[in-house]
Amino acid sequence: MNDTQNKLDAALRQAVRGRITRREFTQLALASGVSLAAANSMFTKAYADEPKKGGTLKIGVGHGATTDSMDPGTYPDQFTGTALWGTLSNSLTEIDADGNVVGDIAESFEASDGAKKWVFKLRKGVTFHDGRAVTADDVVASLQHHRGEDSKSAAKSLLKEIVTLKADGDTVVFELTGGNADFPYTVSDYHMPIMPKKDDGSVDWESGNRTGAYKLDKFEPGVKASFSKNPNYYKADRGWFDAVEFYSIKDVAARTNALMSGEIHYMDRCDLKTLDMLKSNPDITVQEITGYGHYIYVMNVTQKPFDDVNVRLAIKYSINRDDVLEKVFLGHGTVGNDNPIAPTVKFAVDPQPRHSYNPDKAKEHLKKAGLDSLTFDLSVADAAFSGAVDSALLWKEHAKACNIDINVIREPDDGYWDNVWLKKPFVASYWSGRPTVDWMMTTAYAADAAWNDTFWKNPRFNELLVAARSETDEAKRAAMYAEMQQILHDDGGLVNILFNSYVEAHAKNLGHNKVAANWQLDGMRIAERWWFTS
Amino acid sequence: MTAQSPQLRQVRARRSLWESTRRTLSSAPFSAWFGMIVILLYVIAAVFAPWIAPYGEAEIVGKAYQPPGPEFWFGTDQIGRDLFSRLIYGARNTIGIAFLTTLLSFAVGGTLGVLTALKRGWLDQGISRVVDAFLAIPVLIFALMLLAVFGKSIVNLILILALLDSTRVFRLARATALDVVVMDYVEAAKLRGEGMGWIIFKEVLPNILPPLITEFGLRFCFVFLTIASLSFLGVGIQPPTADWGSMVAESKTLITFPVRTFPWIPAPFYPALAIAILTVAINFVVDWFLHKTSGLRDEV
Amino acid sequence: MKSEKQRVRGETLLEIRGLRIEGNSDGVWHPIVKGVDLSLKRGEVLGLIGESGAGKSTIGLAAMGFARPGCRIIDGSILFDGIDLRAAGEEDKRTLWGSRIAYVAQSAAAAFNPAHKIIDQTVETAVRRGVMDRGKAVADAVDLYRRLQLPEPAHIGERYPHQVSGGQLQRAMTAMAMSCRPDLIIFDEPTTALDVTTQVEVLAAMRDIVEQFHTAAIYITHDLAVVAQMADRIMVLRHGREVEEAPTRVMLSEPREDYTKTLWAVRKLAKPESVSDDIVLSVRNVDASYSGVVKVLDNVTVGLPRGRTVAVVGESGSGKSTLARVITGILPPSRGEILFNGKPLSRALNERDKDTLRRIQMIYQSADTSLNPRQTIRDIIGRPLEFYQGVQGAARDRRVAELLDSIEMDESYIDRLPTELSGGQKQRISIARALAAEPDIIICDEVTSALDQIVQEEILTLLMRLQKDTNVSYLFITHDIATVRAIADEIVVMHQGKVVQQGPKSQVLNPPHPAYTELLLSSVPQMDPDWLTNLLARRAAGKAGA
Amino acid sequence: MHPVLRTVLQRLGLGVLTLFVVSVVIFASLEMLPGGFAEAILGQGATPETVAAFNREIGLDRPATVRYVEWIGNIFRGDFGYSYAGLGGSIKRSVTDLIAPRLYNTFFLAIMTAIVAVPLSLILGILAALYRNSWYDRIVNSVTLTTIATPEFFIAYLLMFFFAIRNKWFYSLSTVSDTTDFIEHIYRAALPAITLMLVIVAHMMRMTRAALINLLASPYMEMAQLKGVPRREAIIKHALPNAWAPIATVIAFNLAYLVVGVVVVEVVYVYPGIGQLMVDSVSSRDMPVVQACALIFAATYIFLNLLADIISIVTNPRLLHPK
Repeated sequence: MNDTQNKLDAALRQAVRGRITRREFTQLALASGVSLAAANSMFTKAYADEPKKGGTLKIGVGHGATTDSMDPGTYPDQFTGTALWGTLSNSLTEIDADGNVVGDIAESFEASDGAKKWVFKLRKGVTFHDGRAVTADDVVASLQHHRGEDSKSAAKSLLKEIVTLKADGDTVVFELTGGNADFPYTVSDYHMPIMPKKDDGSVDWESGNRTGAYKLDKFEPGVKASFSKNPNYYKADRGWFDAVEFYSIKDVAARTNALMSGEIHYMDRCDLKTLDMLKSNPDITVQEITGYGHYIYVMNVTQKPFDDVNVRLAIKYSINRDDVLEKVFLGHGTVGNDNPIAPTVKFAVDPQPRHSYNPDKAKEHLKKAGLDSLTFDLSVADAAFSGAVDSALLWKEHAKACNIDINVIREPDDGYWDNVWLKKPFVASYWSGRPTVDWMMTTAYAADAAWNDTFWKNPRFNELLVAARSETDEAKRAAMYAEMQQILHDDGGLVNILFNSYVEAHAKNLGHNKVAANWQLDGMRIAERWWFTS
Repeated sequence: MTAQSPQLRQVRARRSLWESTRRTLSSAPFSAWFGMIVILLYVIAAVFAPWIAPYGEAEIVGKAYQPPGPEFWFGTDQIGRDLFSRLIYGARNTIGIAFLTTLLSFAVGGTLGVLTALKRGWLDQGISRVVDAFLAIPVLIFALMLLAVFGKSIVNLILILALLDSTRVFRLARATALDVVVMDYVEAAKLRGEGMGWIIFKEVLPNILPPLITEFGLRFCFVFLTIASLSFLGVGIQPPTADWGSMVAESKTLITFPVRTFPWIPAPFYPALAIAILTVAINFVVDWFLHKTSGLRDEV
Repeated sequence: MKSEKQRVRGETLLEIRGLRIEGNSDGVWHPIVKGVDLSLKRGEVLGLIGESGAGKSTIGLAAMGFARPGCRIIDGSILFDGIDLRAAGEEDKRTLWGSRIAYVAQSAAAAFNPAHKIIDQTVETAVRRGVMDRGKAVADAVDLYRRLQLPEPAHIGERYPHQVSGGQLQRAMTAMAMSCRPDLIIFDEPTTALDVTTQVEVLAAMRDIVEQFHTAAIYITHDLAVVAQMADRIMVLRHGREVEEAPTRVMLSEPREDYTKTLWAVRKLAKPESVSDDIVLSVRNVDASYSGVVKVLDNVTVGLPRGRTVAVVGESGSGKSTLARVITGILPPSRGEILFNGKPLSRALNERDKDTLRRIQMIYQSADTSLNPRQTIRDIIGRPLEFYQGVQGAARDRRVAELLDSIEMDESYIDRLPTELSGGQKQRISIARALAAEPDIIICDEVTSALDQIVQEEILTLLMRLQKDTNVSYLFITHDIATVRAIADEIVVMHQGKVVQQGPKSQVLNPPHPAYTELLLSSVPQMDPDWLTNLLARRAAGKAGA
Repeated sequence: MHPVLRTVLQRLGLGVLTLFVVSVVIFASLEMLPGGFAEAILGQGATPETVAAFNREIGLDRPATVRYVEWIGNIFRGDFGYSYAGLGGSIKRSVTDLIAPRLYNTFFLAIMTAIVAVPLSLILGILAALYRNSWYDRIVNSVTLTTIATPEFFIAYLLMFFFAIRNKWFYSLSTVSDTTDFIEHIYRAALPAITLMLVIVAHMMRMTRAALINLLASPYMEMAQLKGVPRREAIIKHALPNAWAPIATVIAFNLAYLVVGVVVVEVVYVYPGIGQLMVDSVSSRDMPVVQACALIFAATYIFLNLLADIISIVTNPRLLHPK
């Protein structure tokens, strides 16, 4: 997406909303080197894309279980995420299509004291579906739900940096253990919708009375969730549909069929094998977004032989990522470079030298490590990410040329995350990614991170991490983050195969603006962002 | 029938084993012949897979979904493996696994069935209750759980399916054995003071073989259907091992794409066809076998 | 009676010429009936007699124009009342069957459909044919039941087949056959499955009803004495050919063919009795019961002398087979004891040691069920050898050959399966199996009753010879008095679990008898056409007298 | 006591025993499964604290035996307990509420299928026995064989392709809820029903045929023929009444299958049946739900077999009217 293009898009959006005239747009377009014909067609197309009210959006999601519950602390995946959060609820902030954090329930937010103190000013006139206005107390209660001894929330560790949070008029004030310039990102998480406070001080997560663009009509766990328009939603330009229905369709074939037979308008996680055939269907658009999610193999750097950085490098050079992408993922994704930060994330860099398949380098590093050949076990299961096993098998082939013998062990899918991940020395792992460098690094690569699955502790890296948090000067931060990514790339224990794409398909008659990359289904907020063009 | 002349008996008496088999075969109907030939071909394919198959089992030899041609007879699958080769190896794995499973289930279920039929009493009661319980639990889901518990290795798959199948075999073996254990020759053996082993394997088993063999044929087919369903639910035989059931499940999404996007038969149809044909073949043979062993003669 | 019958001879009803029938086994056709001529006049009863495999049933069915599955009529003509049954289509035949030609099967128990009441099955044809409406048909059936002396004729039809005895079923089936007053009835060994005492009643009933409605009948049996009572004419068949044909009396008084003569040779077979006090096995005051409720054996005491034969006689249900089970230990007695060679014998089978087991052997009624169809002769006879004496391999085979020789069978049979042998041969094999154990006692449970008479004779003589050679003792369980005469030294008469009478053969067989023995003995058909008539007369007189 | 009654009571007794064994087996295998409810729910997000918190709340921190005894105790009080999911909140999800709608759907589908399948297979079977070795027989045989021989989901997808995608006659999604009205429900469940029908008709039809043909050799069938009973009538009036027992058994088996064995079809058509529920609950280790499902399945199986036994008794005079 280059600059002019962005400008034009912006202008277009203005134009179709009538804020600028068609002529003005055309001139702008010509000025930026677009032919008149092109400009016109762009305009007409854009006009067709103009949001329209109405219709019932039906979405088929490949997740959802009968055990799903309204408790946002336990939202496990896209189904609960998109339906019960993105459609039903709002958090304090949200991530926009370009990956920037913007206010949602909070109108604005500002840091002080080296980003240790954060004040979020709540938006006026935001009401719950029952009409009650959202107060600071509600926000506090909602976040408290994830903290404390008995919290079962998956977001618990995200918020453990909070020392105090208190309501102050129409603002909520956070005191953090250390500075964190990205804190607003943290509270955009889908586990943290704002919910009404009960009299007993706890929060009412059961009723589904939230603030979102749609009200909950019916939630049948593992089957279906249906919503209807919230007439007094506070975002004027969001929430176009009259009703939205989510179906949990775990079988990808069934999902595809439902889309083709027109019973749903949108499906996530297309079957890559048959994508070409799906594309050939005239009424269906396939959209592919490179997200933050990445498929990695992580080694425990505290254990032999992985405690030797040269061994690690040899391993990193021993895999042909392009081949894996081509064969296992049929080209859907972007090859990784042992850097967990997706290119689309702010401050992302591409550390050099790129770790691409290079047997000679691999051997060279082995020699440096005082070895002429290397053998190790690699524990994998498709539970980590589908394709983990095949990728490992391919890698085994590649590595042979590097005198590296990988002994691929297939682990059971069930309980993979409990019995293998963080337990076996070298395992397959998956990160759905985080919208900021800090968040990602804090979650998985900081020395004290709860999920430091490489057991990697790098002093320099950690001090940079802390420093960068409180650093408010963008340029300086950029530099720090660049260095951190470089260190991790050179020294870390992760082998990042690729950033996976969200491959999703939808009926041609759905309209939308730029699609967000932070989560599937347009950042999980498809219901309020998309519309029917006809 | 009282009407059977001594001559007739003489002829039968003088007939050698080979001749009688030849006669039996010559009297076999077309369907039975068809069945036997098909089975034979499958077995050959299974045994000599590595020599017959042009490419390796998991070898990626081309682009995905190449149409059939001189190079790839049945085309290639989703990641460019030769379908024909996979089918051949599939025969080996599928039939091999199904055979082992069925054999095991019959060894266990059959023996127990006859034993309980002979012994009756508390042993019978106990085993029957457990078997009832196992029968009352949905096979698929139970298999799912057990596979999750013990891990999805092929060995476990065989053991678990065999265990679950053996309950049904037990039922049949016991029922049929009950008719045999009342025979005088069993009593004679008891009077002689024979041990259980002899009575089960020498006196009873040979006489309940026909129904058991029939059941064997059918169970055998059900095994790979079960495996197919398990693969469909994500725990069957794991890739890249070629097994018809899993092959169908793997490329299931292709089934529902309009055939026009394929100028050839969609990939999943080959293994499905392979399964179907074999099952039909086995059933033809079994039907004929049943017909021969049952007293019934068709009007001539 | 017969004399009256002479008069009612009418025109020919059934005419069979040059009948040839083939049977199929494993896709090969073998001749079963090889050109038989036969003709039958209205109201006449023809007796077909011959051993099993003579093709008599096949001919009987062919007389209806019917061939069993696996059989086919290849040549000859069958004219029933002018209708060519070979040319007739299925439909035409079907209209004849049941209404004009009826069939009475050997085992009524099997031939009645277990799922329907007797009355429904009796009237089925009559109602379908529209001979009469159901009400009339039922009334008529009840009348037939009465004529056939069925108990409570008005209600017996309401029962299901399994609820009435074999003899009653056999008569009910006769009623069924009569329901449309057919011109011809085929009786296919109708009394073979019955006890002698029951047989008498059934025979009488059938004979009378046939006479009353003056129906022609073909009466198929292997028992000359029986057919003598029923038939006006007798045709002897062998291997699908006619041996000879003659009016009953002629046939009985001066049979021409040797084969016919041999047919009642068995009757002549008689062993001089010899008593002995050397008791090898003695059963003392034994009670036994299955459920523990009903006593099947009630205070039974029997002694078996060494090298002698004790015959246990009684009808089915008399407990004679139970006695065998008690002695072999399969059914432990609830009271009393059994002494074997003077020493008490353990009650239960599993408590007896190998040697004891060896010394007591058993031969069963039906060789079909007592020989494992999946084992070769070598294994069947060889097993006891290796099991008891531990004889192995070549030695064993040699011994098996000897045994085969001793039962007068060629050793070429050694690799045959039982299914490849004739009934007599099978029974010989079971004898050899028993002998292989070199026992002191052999219990013979109805060993000859399933066999043809000639074969019976062979087996009995064999047994007697073996007894001479090995000095083995037989406990011979049978219901057939002729057999008893042939083989026994002593006789035990049993009835309802009790011993009615026992003693040396001469004493038991000769009057005075206890009532039951009398009944039993008198019920045995004699080679005299008037036997049945006279017997009934005597009994009637007896009743009147009493 | 009348034999039917005796059998019923006896079987019911055994049934209860069986149910008990089933519950033990299921519980044991659940205990053996790696990971627990918390891990299953939180997946990668599980941290020791959160897992601990979960287990405290659900009571998984107590020994298995204690939990089992407690559970079975509640069962005898008719209380199936609550799903582990959402236990924390004020709205607990009782297992009965969770299962009831699913069970309804499952039975709906099963009954809908059976109503067509059972008579159909009987008729086909009888005809096949009547005209055995005719062309009709051969064709029906081969067709049914192929349907047996094809994986269910394969049939399902084919039907879906032809009747929902190529021609949009039916829905490919059979998602129904308690708000769906009866007719709609039938329409939605049509494809799954047809799929199942194809699978079970084959079995039942073949058994009917076999059972009848077995009887053709029996003497009373020959007798019927010699009494001049036409072939068709002989088979229906004389053979069929004696064939009910085996037929009933196989029908019972297949009907049970309709309830317990349809998870694959449910997945393909996204039909919210109880099989799906059980699979989900197994993968999330939701013990109370799994147990309840298992018991329901077992009970169905037992009940249907009992029914089959009763049928074979009442159709057999020997048992119905003992001497």
